[in-house]
Amino acid sequence: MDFTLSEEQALFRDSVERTVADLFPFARRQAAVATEEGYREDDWRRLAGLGCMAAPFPEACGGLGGGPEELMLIAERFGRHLANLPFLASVVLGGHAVLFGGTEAQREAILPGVADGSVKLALAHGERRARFDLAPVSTVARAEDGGYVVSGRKDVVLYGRAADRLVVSARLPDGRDGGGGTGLLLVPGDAEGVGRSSYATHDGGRACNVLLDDVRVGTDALLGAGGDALDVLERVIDHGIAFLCADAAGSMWRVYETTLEYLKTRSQFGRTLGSFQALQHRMVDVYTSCELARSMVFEATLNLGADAATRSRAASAAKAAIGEAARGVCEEGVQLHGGVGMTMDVPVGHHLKRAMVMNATFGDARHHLARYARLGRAA
Amino acid sequence: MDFTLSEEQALFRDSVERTVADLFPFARRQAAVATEEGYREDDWRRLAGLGCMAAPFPEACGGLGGGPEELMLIAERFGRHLANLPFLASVVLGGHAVLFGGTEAQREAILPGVADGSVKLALAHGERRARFDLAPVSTVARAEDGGYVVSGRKDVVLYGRAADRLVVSARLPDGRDGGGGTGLLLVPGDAEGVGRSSYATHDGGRACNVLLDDVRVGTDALLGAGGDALDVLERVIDHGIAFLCADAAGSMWRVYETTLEYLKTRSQFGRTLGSFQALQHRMVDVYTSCELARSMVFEATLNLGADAATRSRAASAAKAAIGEAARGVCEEGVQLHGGVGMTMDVPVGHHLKRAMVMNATFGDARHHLARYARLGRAA
Amino acid sequence: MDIGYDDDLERFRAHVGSVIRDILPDDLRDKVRREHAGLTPSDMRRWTRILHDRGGWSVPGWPAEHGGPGWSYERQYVFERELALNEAPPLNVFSAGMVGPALIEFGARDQKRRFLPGLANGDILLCQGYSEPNAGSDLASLQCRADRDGDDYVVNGVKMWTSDAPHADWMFGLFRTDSSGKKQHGITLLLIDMASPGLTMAPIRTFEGGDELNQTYFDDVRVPAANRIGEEHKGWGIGKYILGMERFGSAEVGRSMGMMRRLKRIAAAEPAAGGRLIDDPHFALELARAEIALREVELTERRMLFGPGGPDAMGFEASLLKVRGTEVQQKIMGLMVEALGSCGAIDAGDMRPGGDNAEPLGPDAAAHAGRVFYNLRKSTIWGGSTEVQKNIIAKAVLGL
Amino acid sequence: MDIGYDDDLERFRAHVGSVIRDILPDDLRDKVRREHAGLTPSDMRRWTRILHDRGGWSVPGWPAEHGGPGWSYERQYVFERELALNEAPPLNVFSAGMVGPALIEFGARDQKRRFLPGLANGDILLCQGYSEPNAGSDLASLQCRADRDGDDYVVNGVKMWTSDAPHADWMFGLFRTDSSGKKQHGITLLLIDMASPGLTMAPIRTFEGGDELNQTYFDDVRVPAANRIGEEHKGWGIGKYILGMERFGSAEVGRSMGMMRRLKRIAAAEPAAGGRLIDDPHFALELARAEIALREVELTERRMLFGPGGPDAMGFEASLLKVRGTEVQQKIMGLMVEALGSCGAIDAGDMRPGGDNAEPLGPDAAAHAGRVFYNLRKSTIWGGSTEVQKNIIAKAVLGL
Repeated sequence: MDFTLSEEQALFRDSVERTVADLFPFARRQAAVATEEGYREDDWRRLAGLGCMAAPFPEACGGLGGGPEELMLIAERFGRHLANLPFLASVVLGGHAVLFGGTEAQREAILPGVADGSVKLALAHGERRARFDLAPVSTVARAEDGGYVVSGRKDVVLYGRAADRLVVSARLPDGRDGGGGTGLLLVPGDAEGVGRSSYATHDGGRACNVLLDDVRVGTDALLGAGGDALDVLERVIDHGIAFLCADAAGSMWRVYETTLEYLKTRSQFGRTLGSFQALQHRMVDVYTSCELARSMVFEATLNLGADAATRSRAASAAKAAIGEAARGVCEEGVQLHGGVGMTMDVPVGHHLKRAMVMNATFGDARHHLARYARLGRAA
Repeated sequence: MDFTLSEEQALFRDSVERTVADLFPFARRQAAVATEEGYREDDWRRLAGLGCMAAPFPEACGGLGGGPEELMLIAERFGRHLANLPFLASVVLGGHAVLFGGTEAQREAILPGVADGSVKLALAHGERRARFDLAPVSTVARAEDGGYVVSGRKDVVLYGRAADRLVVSARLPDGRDGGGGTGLLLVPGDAEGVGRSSYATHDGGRACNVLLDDVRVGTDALLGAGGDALDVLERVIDHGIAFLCADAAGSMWRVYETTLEYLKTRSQFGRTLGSFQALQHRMVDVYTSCELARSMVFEATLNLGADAATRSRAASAAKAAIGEAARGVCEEGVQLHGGVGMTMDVPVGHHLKRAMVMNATFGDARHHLARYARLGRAA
Repeated sequence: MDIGYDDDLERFRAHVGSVIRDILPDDLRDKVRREHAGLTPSDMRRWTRILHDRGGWSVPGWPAEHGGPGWSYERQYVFERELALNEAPPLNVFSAGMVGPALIEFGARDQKRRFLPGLANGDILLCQGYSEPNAGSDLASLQCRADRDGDDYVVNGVKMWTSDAPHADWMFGLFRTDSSGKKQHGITLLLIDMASPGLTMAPIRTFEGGDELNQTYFDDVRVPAANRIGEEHKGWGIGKYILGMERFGSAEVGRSMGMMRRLKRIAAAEPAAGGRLIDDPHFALELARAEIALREVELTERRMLFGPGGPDAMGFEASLLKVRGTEVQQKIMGLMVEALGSCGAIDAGDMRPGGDNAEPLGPDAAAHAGRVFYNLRKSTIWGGSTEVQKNIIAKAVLGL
Repeated sequence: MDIGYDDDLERFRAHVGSVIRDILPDDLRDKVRREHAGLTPSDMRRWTRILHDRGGWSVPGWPAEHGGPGWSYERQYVFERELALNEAPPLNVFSAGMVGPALIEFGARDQKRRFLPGLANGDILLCQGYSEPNAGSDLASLQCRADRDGDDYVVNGVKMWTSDAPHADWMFGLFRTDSSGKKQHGITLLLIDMASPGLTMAPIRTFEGGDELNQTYFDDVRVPAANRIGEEHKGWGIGKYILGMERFGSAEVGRSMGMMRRLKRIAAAEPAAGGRLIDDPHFALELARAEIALREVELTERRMLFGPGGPDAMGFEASLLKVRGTEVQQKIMGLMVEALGSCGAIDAGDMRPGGDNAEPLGPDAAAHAGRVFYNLRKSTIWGGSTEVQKNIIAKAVLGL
């Protein structure tokens, strides 16, 4: 049992905090959200310079040899300051798909660019009809002319338009590995036949639908030695879940702090709001939720290296718990801010949006409670 | 839209209230609970004299021609004063099984005794393996010697040992009505082969397991013209649900009143508890639950005469809502009473027990939410 | 006893329902189906006019002499419910249910003549000038001053959270005319022409992107004393009366019932586990829970409106309808966002027809679910926050 | 970082776990499996003796000179968790975790010699004399008087909610020795021989049928001043210290983990819809929710105990562990009752072997579920009610 950051980690966290706080004061953040891609390339480069993108990758791939703990530290800072960047998309999802799914050659070819921020990836996996289930994939990769022809549609691909390369899940042709499992293919974002219609998510992030209309790629586009990539996807998305949980926890703590500050300063009926016992007890509940969420971030993060069942169960426990808690805390934050909480220029409402988007990404609380129960029965 | 009792109903309610309040002051109630059968035959006769047992039955059967509304008025008073009597078992369940399932001759033969209180019935239907589903019945009625031989086991039969006659559900022999549906049979409580092991329920009521070991009855024991009695059972038990809901609502209001009174008188930290805003807001929630419960009692009660789907949906809505609300209000009541709420001689804990037993009878909130959803999809 | 409509009321319901379906323009119905997203003040003027021309249906509670049909409370209730269930816009509550009745009760003859026809036919839109930057939950501490100067009041100060101020013709507002006594005293109710010199507005954007709210600034705005409703310094009582008039509104049960229908349509269309979302056992249970919670509020509202004494006898216990009704409505809107799965993350701005997003994701009716969900966070804050309502119930009903 | 046990701790866990399984009498384990129903004070004496004889395991935190193994906090934590997971009775927390450490810290040499051996081996059972009829949540307003008379105190008054008073040998209690100053001043901590003349007891029955609670009356009870712990009038600080010593206990995480295991066993055995209850989607979801809620408390407790500074650095934020831990425990017990279906209505009294009920209904392990569920309502009331804990957090942590 060790709940203390190493000295190196603490320094890293502090420098990320300073930089993110510097890049995302609320007004500047809002201006970035209003740009075409929803973030500033300059900001991205500054964080790359700090080693954020390199942090989780092995040194052989241009990384700094960190892992889940470093991702957690970054995510908490992002959530705290409502930072919007294609970090989850490129580093956590795309990067880890290559890291876990690629051959050594692919990892060494692709990851250095991801790690220095010069290349952005995105994971194009979800399809609307599958809702939150990972297994159903209707996008198809046909074998043709010594390569693959990919057709289908992917929905709500996070930062898909900003990506240089898409990691696309598709059903592989029969004959290879017997039944034609699901494979992951690297598709250049500007390949012929790729359509990407981008839109904003509620939290000011970006996503897009990806239409794949007979997109041709070589055999080397297939990540790894082939075989069903569902295990890789589960692992990658559990990393995404842990990242989102840490982001949400950072966001919750900020809502707690700013709401507490508001209650201490705002007066009604001749007293500060914070002197009303009913509000005090509710703030204690908010505080409690934040402490519990912090614990569940550890649960998700520190089990990412465990066996698949333990890892996924921990991720689902955290996603279910923090998903509900983040929404609850942010709703309380808005309510306790009163009318002020309803305004565009006050961050608390934007934290609520972030919580709602977090719940809509990789499965809501009900989905993860059910997954948790299912994995528990299997165990 | 008419939410006013008729003058006659209001008089009836007042006289029931007076009598129940007179018979069930808390200490006297506790003494009755400690008796062998858990109630006093004298009390039963006194309420019979008031017309409580006759209220819901047609005049042709010795009744007073009332119905669900009168049952509701009675139940609310019972819940308020924690009255324990075999009323639900005999009048609502047994009596209405005969009323809805019996032939005219059977009704006129049996119901006058129920209505004047001289005969007690009980419904022996539930079997443990079925949990809360009504349809599965493994008790069997074989045809033999111009009658039936009944074998099986019924669990948690309310006031089964106090009953003169049991209404037993059993699978009928093939050949009659084709597939041998579920029938209801009248079995004398002291018939040979009937075993009844009685025990207390948490709320001080009584129930028993009924063992039926080759119990012989005549063909006239079968209620009605034969045919599947599942519809009758659903209808009878929806009446039971409405009764339990009204009982629980009466209980909730009493908890609200006594807790409010306690908060107004008990001091801590030099102030009455009721002056603490956190407790005020919680008491408002308790009060709100009570008002909503009263509405849902109407929903269940006043839809008992509607078509089966509307009736059952209303009953399930009320059972789910009031089941959760009653438990919540009683738990709050105990908590707000502090240590005093934990003691045997203060009623609030006994109201909590009644709420828990209510939830364990005819299906808990989850069961009824699922039933409600199922009926809604069918509609 | 009867929780439903009797035959007469049922015939009335069928009649007004069929008329509503008849006169409701498609574009308005489509906006209602998008959970009211995009319903503009001019839409409300148009709808008020349509209802007005049908026989004064825009002001169902007003007596015939003022242009209304003079319906009973029961009929008003049924009519408003039918509007919601047929996915029509609601009545203009400021005109029909709040200021109109107050004018009829307290207004001078001349005031009635000047204002009532326009309120009834949609020519006059009102906005409400109650809240201020330092008078929110604690409304009586309002400070916006109206100083008497001859036949006028001279108004100075700021009003906050004024909905649709730029589209309104008149504001009804509470102003401080005397600061010497206790704070509920010395408040006066004025009607102010929004075109008055010295009156300016600045929009307050809400966090979901809405722009209906405003701050309204008064800089020596002259208001004829003839526009005062009731006595000077005695506006607090009338102001509260106006709020209390909203008998059929604050719980928003009708609107929530419409939402619930739409939510079920969406859940029946959304995919889940190879089937429909509505058949997913966990979602179905939440849906059932919300539906039952809504039914509880609906029936409790009926009980309180039509118990002994009728709507006029409703006391402070009615506050629970607002508390619980808004909670349930927020719950339903939350489920609508959740029903959309990962598409629930998408901001509505880009899902409008012609938006960047070529093919709308999720059922079209839910395109605005997210924004409406955020917007409705306000409903537990405004019109007397949940906290204020609980204080009221604790004091007035529970005696604490 | 690591949320789990390192290799050394894991070896320790395996070792103590296997010893516990070895030395745990079957009858005690069976009582624990009935959610502690029927565990008597003499069972606790016996269990304390067994643990004591194993090398002072009854007092795992005590140093060797006082008969304990002197384990580190980590090992104490693991050991207590293993007791619960192996369905053994818990430690005697009054002796091992509260009064013992206080004596070691503040006691006179003679007091240590007189009391510590008996506390360690079970010869001395303690009861707690804090609460009074008018000093519950507001403990500092206690009035039970101890007047100095030569070498004695003379005690008069009433203590309330004294658990297991008739079985206890000594009471540790707070008594008023001075009423002149603020109420936290003038309180003195005394150890009182329960056999003292003038000390009488009356049972308080709890509503589920339990009889562990008592009122304790003092009528000129003479207590030698030698039995005072710490200084006169300065008992409030030590009294609070003793409460605060319960570092590993108040959230009852271990006990709840044991309950959760039993609940899952029951749900796997109970029938539902032709299958098992644990496969019922709705029940499974509630179970998952409770399991995750418990895990949240478990990990938060670990974080707070073993963060920078270790257990001694825990501040008032630890109050949330008690608040949330007891809530979760009540939730689990509620699910256990619900798991039994209609058999959840049956009172335990009649389900004991040999009771009137020929064949117990529902899994035997849950026979006492209802009574334990009711009994555990106390856990959010006593030891600092949830409301008091929230007041503490609001003030000390949030600064409100």
